[in-house]
Amino acid sequence: MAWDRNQMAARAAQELDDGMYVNLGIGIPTLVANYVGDKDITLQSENGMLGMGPFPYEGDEDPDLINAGKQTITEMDRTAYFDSATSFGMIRGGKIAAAILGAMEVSENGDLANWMIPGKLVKGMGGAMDLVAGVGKVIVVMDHTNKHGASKVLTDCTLPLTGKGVVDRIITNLGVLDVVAGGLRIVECADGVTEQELRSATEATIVS
Amino acid sequence: MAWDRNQMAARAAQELDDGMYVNLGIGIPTLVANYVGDKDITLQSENGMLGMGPFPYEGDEDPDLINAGKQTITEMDRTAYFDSATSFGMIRGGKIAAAILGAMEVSENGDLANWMIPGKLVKGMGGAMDLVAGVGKVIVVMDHTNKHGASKVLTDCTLPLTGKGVVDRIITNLGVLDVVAGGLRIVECADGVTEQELRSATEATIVS
Amino acid sequence: MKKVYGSAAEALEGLLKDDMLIAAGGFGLCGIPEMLIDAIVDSGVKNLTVASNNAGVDGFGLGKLLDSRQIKKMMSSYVGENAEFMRQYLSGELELEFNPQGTLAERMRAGGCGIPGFYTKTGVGTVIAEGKDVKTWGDQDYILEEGIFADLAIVKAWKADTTGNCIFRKTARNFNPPAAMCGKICVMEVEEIVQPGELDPDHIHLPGIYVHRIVQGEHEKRIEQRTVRQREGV
Amino acid sequence: MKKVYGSAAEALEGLLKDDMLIAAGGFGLCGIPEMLIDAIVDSGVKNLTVASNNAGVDGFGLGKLLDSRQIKKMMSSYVGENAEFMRQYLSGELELEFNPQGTLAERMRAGGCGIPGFYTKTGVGTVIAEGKDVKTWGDQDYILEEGIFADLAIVKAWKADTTGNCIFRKTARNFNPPAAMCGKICVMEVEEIVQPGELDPDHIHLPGIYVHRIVQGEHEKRIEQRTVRQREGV
Repeated sequence: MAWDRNQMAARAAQELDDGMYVNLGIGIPTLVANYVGDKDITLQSENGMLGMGPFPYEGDEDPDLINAGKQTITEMDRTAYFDSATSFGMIRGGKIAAAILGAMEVSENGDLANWMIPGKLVKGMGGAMDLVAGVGKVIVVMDHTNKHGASKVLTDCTLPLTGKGVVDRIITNLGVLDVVAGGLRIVECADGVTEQELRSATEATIVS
Repeated sequence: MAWDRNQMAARAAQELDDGMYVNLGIGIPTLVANYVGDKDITLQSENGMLGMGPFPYEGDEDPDLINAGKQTITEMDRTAYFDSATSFGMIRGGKIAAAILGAMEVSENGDLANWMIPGKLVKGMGGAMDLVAGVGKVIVVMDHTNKHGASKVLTDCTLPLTGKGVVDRIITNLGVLDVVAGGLRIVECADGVTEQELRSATEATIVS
Repeated sequence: MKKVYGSAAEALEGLLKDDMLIAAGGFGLCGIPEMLIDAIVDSGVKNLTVASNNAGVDGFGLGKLLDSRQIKKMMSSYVGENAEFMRQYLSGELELEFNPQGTLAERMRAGGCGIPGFYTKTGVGTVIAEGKDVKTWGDQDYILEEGIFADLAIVKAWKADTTGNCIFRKTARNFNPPAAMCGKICVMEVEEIVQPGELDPDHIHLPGIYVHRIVQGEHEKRIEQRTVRQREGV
Repeated sequence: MKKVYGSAAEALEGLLKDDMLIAAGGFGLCGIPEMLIDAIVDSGVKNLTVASNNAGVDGFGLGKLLDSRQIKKMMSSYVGENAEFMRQYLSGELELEFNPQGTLAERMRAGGCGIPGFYTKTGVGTVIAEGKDVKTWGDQDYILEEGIFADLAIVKAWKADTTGNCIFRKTARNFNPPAAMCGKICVMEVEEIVQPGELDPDHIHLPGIYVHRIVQGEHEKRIEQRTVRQREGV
C-alpha cells in the first residue's frame, strides 16, 4: 500500500494555506489544484498570469491564453496578466509562497534534479531553476523510487542539478519528508506504509 | 550682441529631428518646445510619461498629471504613462534620442556639473545623472559666462560632476560648440558675436 | 484572504517598528500615500529610514514625518521643496543618502525582483560612484548598485480590487509599483475599491500578489506647482 | 515619423544582415511574430543568433528558420517541442545556449534598460553558473548574468497606434515587451493598427519609443496543446 497520484496531490494540497500565491509544475503537481477545496489559493502561470482558471469548454479555446505547459486555459475574476520579466521578477523576488514540482532526484541537503539526463535529449530547464531559487517554499512531489526500484531520495544527486539546497519538503507515494540540518526528517508515512518501509526505500540520511 | 534665452532655445530646437523622443530640462530647455514647429517630436517627462502636452487651461489642472518639475500639464493623443523604473529604463537604455539640459559648468572633455554647489543648499540630482549617462545625445543650453563674467566653459569643472564625458554639444548665448577629441570645436557663433569674442569668453581649449 | 482594512491605522497594525526601512511611492506630492503617512505620524514609530524620491513639503506628505522627527534617514533623489528637511539635514539631525532618480527606482524594482545588485553607468565619475564596485564592459565603466529590500512599502493607487490587483492614474503611477515590489509587506491606499472582475486583467498595472493590505479613503491630492495657460480669446 | 509599413518584408527592409542577433517575443506558439519570421525566411539571411524562450515547432514559428538552416545559435530556456531543432543540435549544426527562463527575460529587459549585468541566485550551484562571476550577499551566492543587446527585435502585439504605443492580449504578452526593449531596432506585427488617442494612455503596455516599425496582418495563432473540459450535463 502507498499513496497513488491523486492521494499524493491531495497530501500536497494540505501544504497550501488561504491567501497563498502558488506555482504548480507539470504532472502530479497539476492535480493539486483539484484538492485545494475552498481555500483561497491563486495559481501563477509563469508565462505571465496570476489567477489561472480551469481548461476551457470545447470551442472556447483562446490561442492567446495558455499556461506554462502550453495548454489552453481560462481566466478568473481575479486574473492579472503581465510580461515574462515581471513574472520571473515576482518568482525570483520571493512573492510566490510555494512551488509544487516534480523531480527526478532529491538529495538529503535539498538539492533538486529535474531537468536533464545526460546522454538523453535535453529539452531545457524552462522556468524550473528560477522557481526553485526564488519561491518561498519548494515542495517536491514524486514517486519515491524509479521504475527499477532504486531510491530517488538520495545522499547526493547523480543528475545535473536544477537547484542546490532548495527543497523544503518531499511528498512521495511512501510519505512526507522535510529537509533539515543533517538530512531528512520523516513527517509522516503514507497510508499502509511503515516507517521501516519508508526508511529502506530511502538512500538519503534520515535523522532521528 | 548675443542670443537671448528664446534665441538659444530656438537654436537648440534645430538639433531635433522628426521622430525623436526628447527630454527637456528645467529653465531655458523648457522653452525649446516652443520652437520645434511642425517637427514630430515626442517629449518625455521622466516621472513616467511620453507625449507631454502643454500646461492645462485654468480649471483643468489634474493633480495626477504633472511633469518632472512638478508642474501641472496635459496629455496628448500619443501619450503613454509608465512607472519610474520603466521611465529610467528607457533613459538608461538609450531610447531617448536627446536631452537638452541646463548647466553650471561644462568642461572641454564633456564633463557636466549642474546639480551641486558645495557649501550651499544641496537639493539633489533628481534624474540628471541618469539622463546624461543614458540618452543618445546630451545638449547643454546655458549662458556662456556667470554673473561675474567668468567662463562656464572650462578646462576642468570645479563643481561636483553630474556626469563625466557626457556632453555632446554646448549651446550658449555666444554660440555653439561641440565636444571633440582634444577640446571643443566651434560650430557657429551667435548673431553679432565674433569668433574672437567666443574664444576669449571660453576657458576651455578650442581646437582648430 | 481578507486584504481590505477599515482605516489606515488598522491597515498598518502590527507592521510598524522603530528603525525599520520603509519604501514610499509618489513623485513630489503626486501619487503619495497620504493616509498611511498620517497614520504613521499618529503611531509615533521612531528612527525610520525612508526610501522615497522626494521628502514631501513642509507640513504635507513625508514632511509631516520630518516635522514629527520620526525619520532618521532619507534615501532620495531630490529634496529641494522642504525647508524643515534642509534644517534637520544641515544641523546633522537627519541622514541623507542621495540616489540618482533612476538608480533609486531600479534599486526598488531590483529588490522586489530578487536582484541584490546591478550595474549602471549612471553616476560613473561622480561622487555617487565613491566606494562602489566598478566593472567594465567594452570601454565603459559601470558601478554596482544594490537592490532595496524594504520592511514595509506604503503606496497609493487609483483603484484596487479586493485581491489587490490595482491600477494607477496618469503620472501618479511613478514610484508606486517599484516601491510596492520591494516591500516585504505592502500596504496600499486607494481612492476606490472594486470587486474582482471589475478591472480588466489586461489593464492591471500591479498584480495583487504585491499588495497585502488595502485601505480606501479621501485624498487631498495637493498640487505643488499649479501652472496653466490662457484660453485663447479670453 | 512614419512607422507603419505595408508588409513584413517592407518593415524589415535594410535591417537584416548575416550573423546578427535577433530577440524574438512569444512563449511556445503564443504571441509569436509569425509574419516577421516568414519574411526573414524569405530574405535568406544566414547565421542568425536568436534569443527566444522557445524555438517554435517543426514547420511553424521559429521552426521555419531552423528548417531553412538560417539559425546558427539559439538562446532559449526550453526547446522540447521541435524535433528538427534536436536533430541539428545533436549533429552539431546548431549551437544552443540554455538560459533559465526568468534569467532570459531579465537579460532582455536589462539590455533594454542599459543594465549590462545583474546578480541572481537562479542557477547557483548548477551547470548554468559555470564560468560566471559570483558575489555573495548575506550567506547566499549570486551569479552575474549579462544584459542582451540585440541588433533587432521582432515582436507581436494585439493593437498598436501609429506611433507604436501598443497593447497585448492575455498571456500573449509574455516575452514581447522585454524582447522589444532589448532591440536596437524593434519591428512589431499587430492584429490591428489604430489611430493615436484610440488606446487609453493608462492601458498601454509598451510605449511607442520602443517600436520603430509596425506591420498589420492576419495571424494563424496556432494552438500547441488544445486542452478542454467537458461541459457539465453533456
